[in-house]
Amino acid sequence: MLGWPWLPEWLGQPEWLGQPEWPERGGGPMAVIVLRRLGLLVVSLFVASLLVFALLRLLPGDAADVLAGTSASPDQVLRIRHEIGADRSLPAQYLHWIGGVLTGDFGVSALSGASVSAELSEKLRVTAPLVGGATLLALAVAVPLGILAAARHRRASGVALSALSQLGLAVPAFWIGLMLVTVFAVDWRLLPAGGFPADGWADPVAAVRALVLPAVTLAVVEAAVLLRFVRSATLEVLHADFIRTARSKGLTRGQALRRHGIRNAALPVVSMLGLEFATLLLGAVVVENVFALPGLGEMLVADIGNRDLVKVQGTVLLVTAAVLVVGFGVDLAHRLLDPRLRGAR
Amino acid sequence: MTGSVGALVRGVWGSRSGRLGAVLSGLVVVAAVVSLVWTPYDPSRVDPAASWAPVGTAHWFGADRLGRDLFSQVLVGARTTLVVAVAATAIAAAVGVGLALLATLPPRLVAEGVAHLVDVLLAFPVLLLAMVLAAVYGGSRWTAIVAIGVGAGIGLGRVTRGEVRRVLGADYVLAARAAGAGTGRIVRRHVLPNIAPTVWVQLSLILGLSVLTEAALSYLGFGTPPPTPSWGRMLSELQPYLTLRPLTLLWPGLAVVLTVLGFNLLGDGLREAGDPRLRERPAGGSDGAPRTAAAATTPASTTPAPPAPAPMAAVAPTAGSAPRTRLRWVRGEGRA
Amino acid sequence: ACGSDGGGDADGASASSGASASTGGRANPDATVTIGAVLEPTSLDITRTSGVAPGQILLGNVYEGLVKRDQKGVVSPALATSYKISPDGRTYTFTLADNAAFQDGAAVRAADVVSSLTKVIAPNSTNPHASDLASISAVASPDPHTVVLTLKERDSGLLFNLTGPAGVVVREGATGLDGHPDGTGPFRFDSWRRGDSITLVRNDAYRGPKAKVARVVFRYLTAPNAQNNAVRTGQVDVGVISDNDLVEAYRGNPKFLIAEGTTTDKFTLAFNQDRGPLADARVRHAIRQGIDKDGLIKVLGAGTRIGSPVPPLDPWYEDLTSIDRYDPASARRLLAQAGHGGGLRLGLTIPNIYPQSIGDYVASQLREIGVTVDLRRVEFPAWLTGVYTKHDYDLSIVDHAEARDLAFYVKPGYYFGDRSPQASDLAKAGATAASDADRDTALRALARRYSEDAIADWLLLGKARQVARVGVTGYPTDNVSATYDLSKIEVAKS
Amino acid sequence: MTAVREQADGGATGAEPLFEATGLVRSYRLARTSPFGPPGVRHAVRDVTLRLADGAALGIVGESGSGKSTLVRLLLGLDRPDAGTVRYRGRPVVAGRPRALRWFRREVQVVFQDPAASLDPRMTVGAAVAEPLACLGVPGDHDERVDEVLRAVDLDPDVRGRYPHEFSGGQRQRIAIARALAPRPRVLVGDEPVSALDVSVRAQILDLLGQLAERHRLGLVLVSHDLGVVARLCDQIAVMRGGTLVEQGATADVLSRPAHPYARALLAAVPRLPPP
Amino acid sequence: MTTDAAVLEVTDLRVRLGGVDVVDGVSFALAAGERLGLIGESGSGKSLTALAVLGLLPAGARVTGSVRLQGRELLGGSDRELSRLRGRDLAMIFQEPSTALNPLMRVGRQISEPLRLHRGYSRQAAARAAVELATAVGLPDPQRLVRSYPHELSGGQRQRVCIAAALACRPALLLADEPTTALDVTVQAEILALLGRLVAEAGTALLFITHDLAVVAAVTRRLAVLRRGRVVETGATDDVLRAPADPHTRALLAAARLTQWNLPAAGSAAARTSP
Ligand SMILES: Nc1ncnc2c1ncn2[C@@H]1O[C@H](COP(=O)(O)OP(=O)(O)OP(=O)(O)O)[C@@H](O)[C@H]1O
Ligand SMILES: Nc1ncnc2c1ncn2[C@@H]1O[C@H](COP(=O)(O)OP(=O)(O)OP(=O)(O)O)[C@@H](O)[C@H]1O
Ligand SMILES: [Mg+2]
Ligand SMILES: [Mg+2]
Repeated sequence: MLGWPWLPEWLGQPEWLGQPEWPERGGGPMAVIVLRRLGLLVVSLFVASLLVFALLRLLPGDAADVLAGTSASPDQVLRIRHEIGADRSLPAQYLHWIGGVLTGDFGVSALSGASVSAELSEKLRVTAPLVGGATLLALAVAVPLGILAAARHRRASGVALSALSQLGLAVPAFWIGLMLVTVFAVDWRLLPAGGFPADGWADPVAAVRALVLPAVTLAVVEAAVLLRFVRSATLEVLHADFIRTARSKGLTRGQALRRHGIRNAALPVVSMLGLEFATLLLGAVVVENVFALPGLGEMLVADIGNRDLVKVQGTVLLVTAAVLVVGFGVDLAHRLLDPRLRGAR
Repeated sequence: MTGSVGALVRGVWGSRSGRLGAVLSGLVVVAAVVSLVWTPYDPSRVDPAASWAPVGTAHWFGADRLGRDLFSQVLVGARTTLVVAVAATAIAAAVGVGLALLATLPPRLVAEGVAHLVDVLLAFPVLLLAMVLAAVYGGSRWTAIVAIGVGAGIGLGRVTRGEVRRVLGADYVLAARAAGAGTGRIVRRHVLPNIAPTVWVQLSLILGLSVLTEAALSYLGFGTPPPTPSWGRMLSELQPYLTLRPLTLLWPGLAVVLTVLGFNLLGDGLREAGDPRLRERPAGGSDGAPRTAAAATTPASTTPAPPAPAPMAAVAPTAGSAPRTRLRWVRGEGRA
Repeated sequence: ACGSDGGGDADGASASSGASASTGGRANPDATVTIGAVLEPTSLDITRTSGVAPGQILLGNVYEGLVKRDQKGVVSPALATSYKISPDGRTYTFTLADNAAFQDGAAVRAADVVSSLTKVIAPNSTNPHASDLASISAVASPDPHTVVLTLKERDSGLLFNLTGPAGVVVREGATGLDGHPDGTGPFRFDSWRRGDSITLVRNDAYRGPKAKVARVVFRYLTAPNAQNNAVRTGQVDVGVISDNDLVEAYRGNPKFLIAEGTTTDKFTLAFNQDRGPLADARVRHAIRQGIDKDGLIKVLGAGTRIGSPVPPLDPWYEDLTSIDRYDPASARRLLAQAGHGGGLRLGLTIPNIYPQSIGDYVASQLREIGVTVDLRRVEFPAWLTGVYTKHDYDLSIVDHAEARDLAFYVKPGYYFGDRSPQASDLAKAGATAASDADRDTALRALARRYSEDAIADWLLLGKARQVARVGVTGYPTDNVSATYDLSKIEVAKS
Repeated sequence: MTAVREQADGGATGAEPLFEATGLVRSYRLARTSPFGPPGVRHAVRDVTLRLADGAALGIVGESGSGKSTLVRLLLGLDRPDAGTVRYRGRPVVAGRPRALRWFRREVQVVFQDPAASLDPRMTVGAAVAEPLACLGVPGDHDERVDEVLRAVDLDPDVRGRYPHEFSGGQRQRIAIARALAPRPRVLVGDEPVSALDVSVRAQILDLLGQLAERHRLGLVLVSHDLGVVARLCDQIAVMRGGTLVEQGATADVLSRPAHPYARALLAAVPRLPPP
Repeated sequence: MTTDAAVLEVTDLRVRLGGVDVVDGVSFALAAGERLGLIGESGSGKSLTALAVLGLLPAGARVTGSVRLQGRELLGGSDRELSRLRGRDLAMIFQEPSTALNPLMRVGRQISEPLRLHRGYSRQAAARAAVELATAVGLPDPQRLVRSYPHELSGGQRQRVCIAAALACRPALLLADEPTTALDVTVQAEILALLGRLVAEAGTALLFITHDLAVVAAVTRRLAVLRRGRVVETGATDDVLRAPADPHTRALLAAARLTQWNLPAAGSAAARTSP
C-alpha cells in the first residue's frame, strides 16, 4: 500500500504525537488546545496548498495541449491557453485559485469548464462511504481479533492471528481486489464486479452492493495493520502495573482487561487510526481503479493524465485537508480520552 | 556500535520471525544475484511461438502472451525489486534521519517549522509525487524510487523525530554536554547510534513497503517501465488474464508476498533483537539494580507525567542474566 | 423490425455478428442498453474538445451535421435533406429538413447552421477540429431552408469532414455545452457521472425513425480486466474487448456474441526525420524491415497489416505491405551502410494509454537488428508537448485514430519532420481533385510516397472487437471508436 | 532567603570563592490557563545565591521538585538562567557554544543520578570515559589517562571495551565518576549520585567520592534528597525548597540546630536505625 | 510460629523463573494483626514472594510449596477462586504509586472498586464509601479529590489512594511492597504513620517489604532477611538490627549505618576539610 503501515506501535503514544517533550506546554484547558491546534491546522492547510500548487507546475504539458489535441494549429493552442487562463503568471494563478478556495469555490475544470466543487462533492459520495466503510470494517475485525491475539499471544490461536496479519500486510491491495472480484463477482455473481450505479445513491441497495467488495479490499490491509496495533497495545496494557493493581483488588483477568485495559489500549489505536487515514485514502486510489469506481482517487489519476490542474489541486487539497482535519480530530479525541492531556487544572 | 552489530545479527537469527525473514530476504538476494549471471532466457525477448507457453521444462514458470519466459522475468524482477527497494530505502533513510535531526536540533524556530512541515507532508499523497515525477521525467525506475523514498522518508522522519528527541533528552546526552561535546559530536556519537536500532527496524519495513508501493505504482502505470522486468509490472500486465491463466499471475504475486513478508519479518526480528525499551534498561547488576529514582518520577507538582515506564525494581533480573524476559514478550511480535 | 442496414455487416471471421441478427420483432422499447467504452471524454463540449471520445457518443446520436456517414464512410444527407455541389466544386448548397428540431423543442433554423459553422472557421476559433473545414471561406443562408458554403478552393474531403465533430449543428448562442449537449439527433443527453458513465435517453420527438431503446448508458471501463468482468457479469450489454485472449474465452459461449469489425486505428511508429540517425532514410527502412508486423499481430491476436496510413476501407487503398517487408538481414545491412553497424541507440516514446506489449515487442525486435531502444512511457499530454509539439523524440508510437488523415502528414511543422515536396503536391492534388477518381489516384500515390520514403512505420490497423450479450442487436461493429450509431440498437424482450 | 543563616563559619566565604552564583532565577513556562490570559510560570529556581570555596564540599538537600537539578544545570552552564550570574574563578559561565566553555568544563565535571541513563548504552566504557578528554582537547595520552582513572575508581582497565549494560549499577556509577575525573577537574558536581543505587553500593560510592575528593583536593557540590548522604561528605549544607534556599550553613550546625521549620521537618522525618 | 491463629502461613515456597529458583524455599507465618518486615537487597526475591502469595506471579513462573491464608491453601487455586479472595481477604500495595493506578479512571472509582466487586455496593454507595475512605487516609478535600485523575495527585497522595483501595474491604492480610521507596522522606514518614495506624485499627496482618532497614525498624516488630531467595535470618526487629547473626545481614546493616547521620557524627567531612 502507499502509506505507512509500518508505523511502530509506540507512535500512538502522546509523547510521539508531535507534542513538546514537556507536557505542560502542550496542555492547558481544552479551549486553548483547540484554538492552538486550529491555528496550526490553518497554517498546515496553507502550506499544503502551496505545496500542491508548486508541485503541479512541474508537470510538462498543460490542459491547452489536451484540449487542442493533434489537429489544432499552434496559434489555436495559444488561444485556448489564454482562454483557460493557463498563460497567466504563477502567483496570479495561485492567488486566483486560493482566493476561490477560501470562499468554498474550487474553480472550474480547464477541460470541461465544470465546477470542481460540485464534482468533488459528487466523488466524495463514493469515496467517503468507501473509506468510512473500510475503516468500520477494519475496526470491527481488527479490534476483537487484536485483543484476542493479545490475550492468547502464547497460544496457537494468537500466534496464528499474528501470522495472518503479517500475511495481510504483505499482499498488494489490488491483488486482493482482483481476487475478490474473480471469486465473488465473476464466479459466484454475488456482487457487482465494479462500477457504481449511474444514478448514485438513488438506489441505496445497489450503491452499497457496489461498495462492498472495494471496501472489503481496503479493509483487509487496514485490518492487518490495525490488528497488529491493537494486539501490541493490548499486550502493553496487559502488563501495565495498574492491571496488576486491578487484579490485586479481585478482578479476574478478563474483568481487568475490560474495565481498565481497553480504554488505555484504545489510546494508541485511536492515534494510529488518524495516521492511517492517509494510507486509507491512498489505498482508495488503487482500489477505485481496480473496481472502476467513480471516486476521488480514480478522478485524480485521470485528471493528472489530462493536466486538469485546477481539479487536481482541488482534489489533493481536499485529501490533504481531510487527513489534517482527521489528525486534528484524533488529537482532540485523544485529549478527551486521556485526562492527562486535558490539562484540567 | 560495531560491537552490537554482531549481537543484533545473533538476535535476529535467534528469533523465529527474524530467522524466517532472513531466509526469505536471502532468497530474493540470491535470485537477484543469480539473474546477473544467468537466466534461462533473455527476459524481455519476445517469442511469438512461445506465447502462453505452459509450465514445463522449456519454461519453468511458463511464458506470457509475448512469449517471454516468466521464470527469467521473475528472476530479473528480483533484481529490479531489490534495486528499487534498496535505493528507495536508502533515500528514505537519508530523508528521514535528516528531517528528524532538523526537526529536533536547534535553532528552535527551524526545528518547529520542520516538525510541522513533516506533519503536513505526512498528509500529502505520495502517489501524486510519483505521478508528477513520472510525468516530468518519464516513468523510470528512478522516479518510482525517489517518490517511494521521499514518501517513506517523511514517515520515517516522523517516527525518528520521536526517537531523536528521546535520545536528546537522555541523561547521557546531558552528560556529554557537560563533558564538553558539541552538537556535531552528540549527533554522531550519541544520537545516530542510539536511534539506529529503531531506524533499522523501520528501514526493513520500508523495504517491504517499497516492494508493495512499486507494485501499486506499476499497477496504476507509474512504475518501472519496460523493458526492465519488474514484479509489479508483471502483475499489472498479466492481471487481465487472471481468470484465464491464473498460474502466470501466481509467480510474481508469490514473489511479492514472500519478499514483503521476508522484509517485514526481518523487521520484527530486528525489533525483538534490539527493542529500544529493552536496550535502554539493560540487566542490572547484583550490587544495585537501578531503581527508578524516587524523586525523578514523582514530582510533588501536578506534572501530568507521560506514561511512566514500569518500575525497574519489580523485574530486575539476577546478576549477569539475560535481559528481562517480561518486556521481551510484551514488545515482541509473534512469539510463542 | 430488422436493425440491419448493411452498415452492420459483420466481419466474416466472426461466428455471428450482433448487428446482423435481429430480435425478430420482440424488441423491448423500454429497454436500457449499457455499452462498455474505454475512452471517456474529458468534456462533452464537442466544439471545444479534441480527440474522438466526444464524437463517439454524441455524433449522430445527440448531434447531427448537415450530412452523416455510415460505418463504411459513405456520406448521406442528415439535417440537410439534399445538397448540391457546384461544378467548380466551390459552392455547396444544402437544403435543410423542415421538421428538424433541437431536443429542447426549438426548430432548427438555417441561422443555427450558419452560426455553428461560422464559429468553427472564424479566425479566433478554438475548435480543435477547425482545420477540417479550413477550405470554407463563407457560410450563408439565402433563405431559412438553405445553407450555402463557399470554398476557397475545391475540397474533395469536405463532405466527409462535415460528418465529423467540426460539422455538428448546435443552437445559435447555445452555452454550457459540456453540461447540456443539445442537438437534433435521435437521443437526448441525460446525465454524466464523470469517471463512470454517460446516459442518453431516446428523443421521442425525433423527426426520423425513433430509437428502439429508451436509454443508452455508456459505461467507461479503462482496464481491460474491468471491461471483461463487466461483460461477463452482465453489467454491460456490449463491451469493447480488444485483447485476443479475453475475446477467445467467449468463443463458443451461447450467451455471448463476438462482433468483429474494422477501425481506422493506425498504430504508427513515427520517425523523427529532423534530427539524428533517423534523418537517414536507410535507417528508417532498416527499422521498418526489422519489425515483423505479422508476429506482432499474432501475439496481439488481432489487427491487420497495412503498408501505409490507408486502411483497406478507404477508396484509395492500395496494398503496400510489400514495401519494406520483414527482413532482418537486410535491415542490418542497411544499418551498416548508414554507419551504424556497431549498434544504434534510440529513444522510443509511447503514451501510457496504449498496451505495453506493443512497445515491448518493437523494442525486442529492434534489439535483434542491433538497435537498442530506450523505452519512455509518458502520459498523453506529455507526449503532445514533448513529441508532437516540440519534436523531442527519436521514435514514437501512437494510434492515429482519425479517419482519412492522410493529408495531415504534410502539414507544416508536423511532428514527423522533413518530407518531400512531392508529397505536399500530391496531397494538394488529392484535396482539390475534381472527381473521386482523380482524388483516389492522387491519394494512392501519396500513400505510396509515404511508404517509400519511410516517413513512418505502420505497425498494424486495429480491429474493433466487441462482445455482446445475446439478445442485444443492431449495435455498430466498424469504426466504433469515432462514432457509435445507437439508432438501430434493440433489445429482445426477456 | 530570609531564613538563610548568616555565615559564621569561614569555610565557604573565605578568600576568593571558586564558584559563585548570584541571584539565579529560572522559571519554566506552563500551559495557558485561559485562551487569552498570560501563560503560567513555574519558578523552578528563584533567587539563589551560592558560594563554594576552593576544596570545599557543599551539599544541597531538598525534596523532589525543589529545583535541585535545575540549579545544577545552571551552575554547569547547561542551561541559561532568566536572571543572575554564575562565575567560576571570577569568569562568567554562560551557556552557549560548547567551545566557549571549554576552559570551564576542564575544571568542573559532573556525575548524574542514574548511571544507567547517563552512560550511552551504545558507547564502550573506554569511549565514554575518554569523551571529555576528546571533547575538551585535553593534552596527553588519553588511553593512559583512561586506564588511570578506571584504576582510581577500582575498576580493571580491561573493561574499556565493554558496554555499560554489562556492569552492575554500582560499577556503572564508578564509570561515570571515572569519566568525570578524567580531565582532572577541580570541582566535581554530583546530582544525586547515589540515589539510584542499592544501600550497600551507595556506601561504597560515597566512600569513593570522599576518598577521591580528599586525594585530588576536589571541590564538591553534592545534590541529594538524602540528608545522610550530604552529612557524610559535605562541610556546608544548603536546604532547598520550592526553588529557594531556605537554610544554609555548616553541616554540623544545620543538622543539630535547624532554624527553618522545613529543615526541622526534614530532619524529623528521616527514619533512624536503632543504635547498635 | 505456625499457630492455628496464623493468618498467613507460607511453607517452603519456591518460585522458578527462567530456570532459576528466584524464591528458594521461603517459609514464614503471620498472626492476625501482626507486622512482619521482609528485607533484603535488590533482586533477593522479596517482590516475587509477595506476588506468589497474591497469586499474581508473572506468566511463566512455576511455584511450589504452600501458601495458606486463614488455613486455606491458595497455591493451585483457579483465577476465579483467587479473585474472590484478592481485595477482600488479602490486598497489596505496590512500590510505584504513579503507575499502579489506572490513568484514565477517576481515583474515587479506583478506591471503591473492591467494595463494588466484593460487597456488591451500588454506584452511589461506592461513591460515598470512596469519600469516606479518602478521608480515612487523610486525603485533603476528599469530596473533590475522588473526582480527580491520578495524574492530578502528588506521589504521596497517589500512594494514599492505593492504601485506601487496598484497605477498603478490611482484608485480613495486607502486602506492602516497598510502598514508600518512591516517595520523599517527609512524605514517607506520613505514609508509614498512616499505614501503621490503619493496620492497627483494622486488625490487619501486614507483610512489609523494604530494603531500607531504618524503615523496617520504624514499622515492624519482627523481620525476615531474604538473600538470593532464601530467608537467612528471622527474629525480632530490634534484636536483628542490634545484633545480626548472619554475616550478610551484618554487612547490610553496616552499609546502612554509613549514611546514618547520628549526630554529631558528621565527622568525616569535617575531618577532611581540616588542613
Ligand atoms: N518477570 C520476571 N522474569 C524473570 N525473572 C524475574 C522476573 N521478575 C523478577 N525476576 C527475577 O527474580 C528475582 C527476584 O526478583 P524480585 O522482584 O522479587 O526482587 P526484589 O527483592 O523485589 O528486588 P527489588 O528490591 O529490586 O524490588 C530477581 O533476580 C529478578 O531478576
Ligand atoms: N524543562 C522543564 N519545563 C518545565 N518545568 C520544569 C522543567 N524542568 C523542571 N521543571 C520543574 O521545575 C521544578 C524543579 O525541578 P528540578 O528537576 O530542578 O527539581 P529537583 O529538585 O531536581 O527534583 P528531583 O528531586 O525530583 O530531581 C519542578 O517542579 C519541575 O516540575
Ligand atoms: Mg533532580
Ligand atoms: Mg521488588
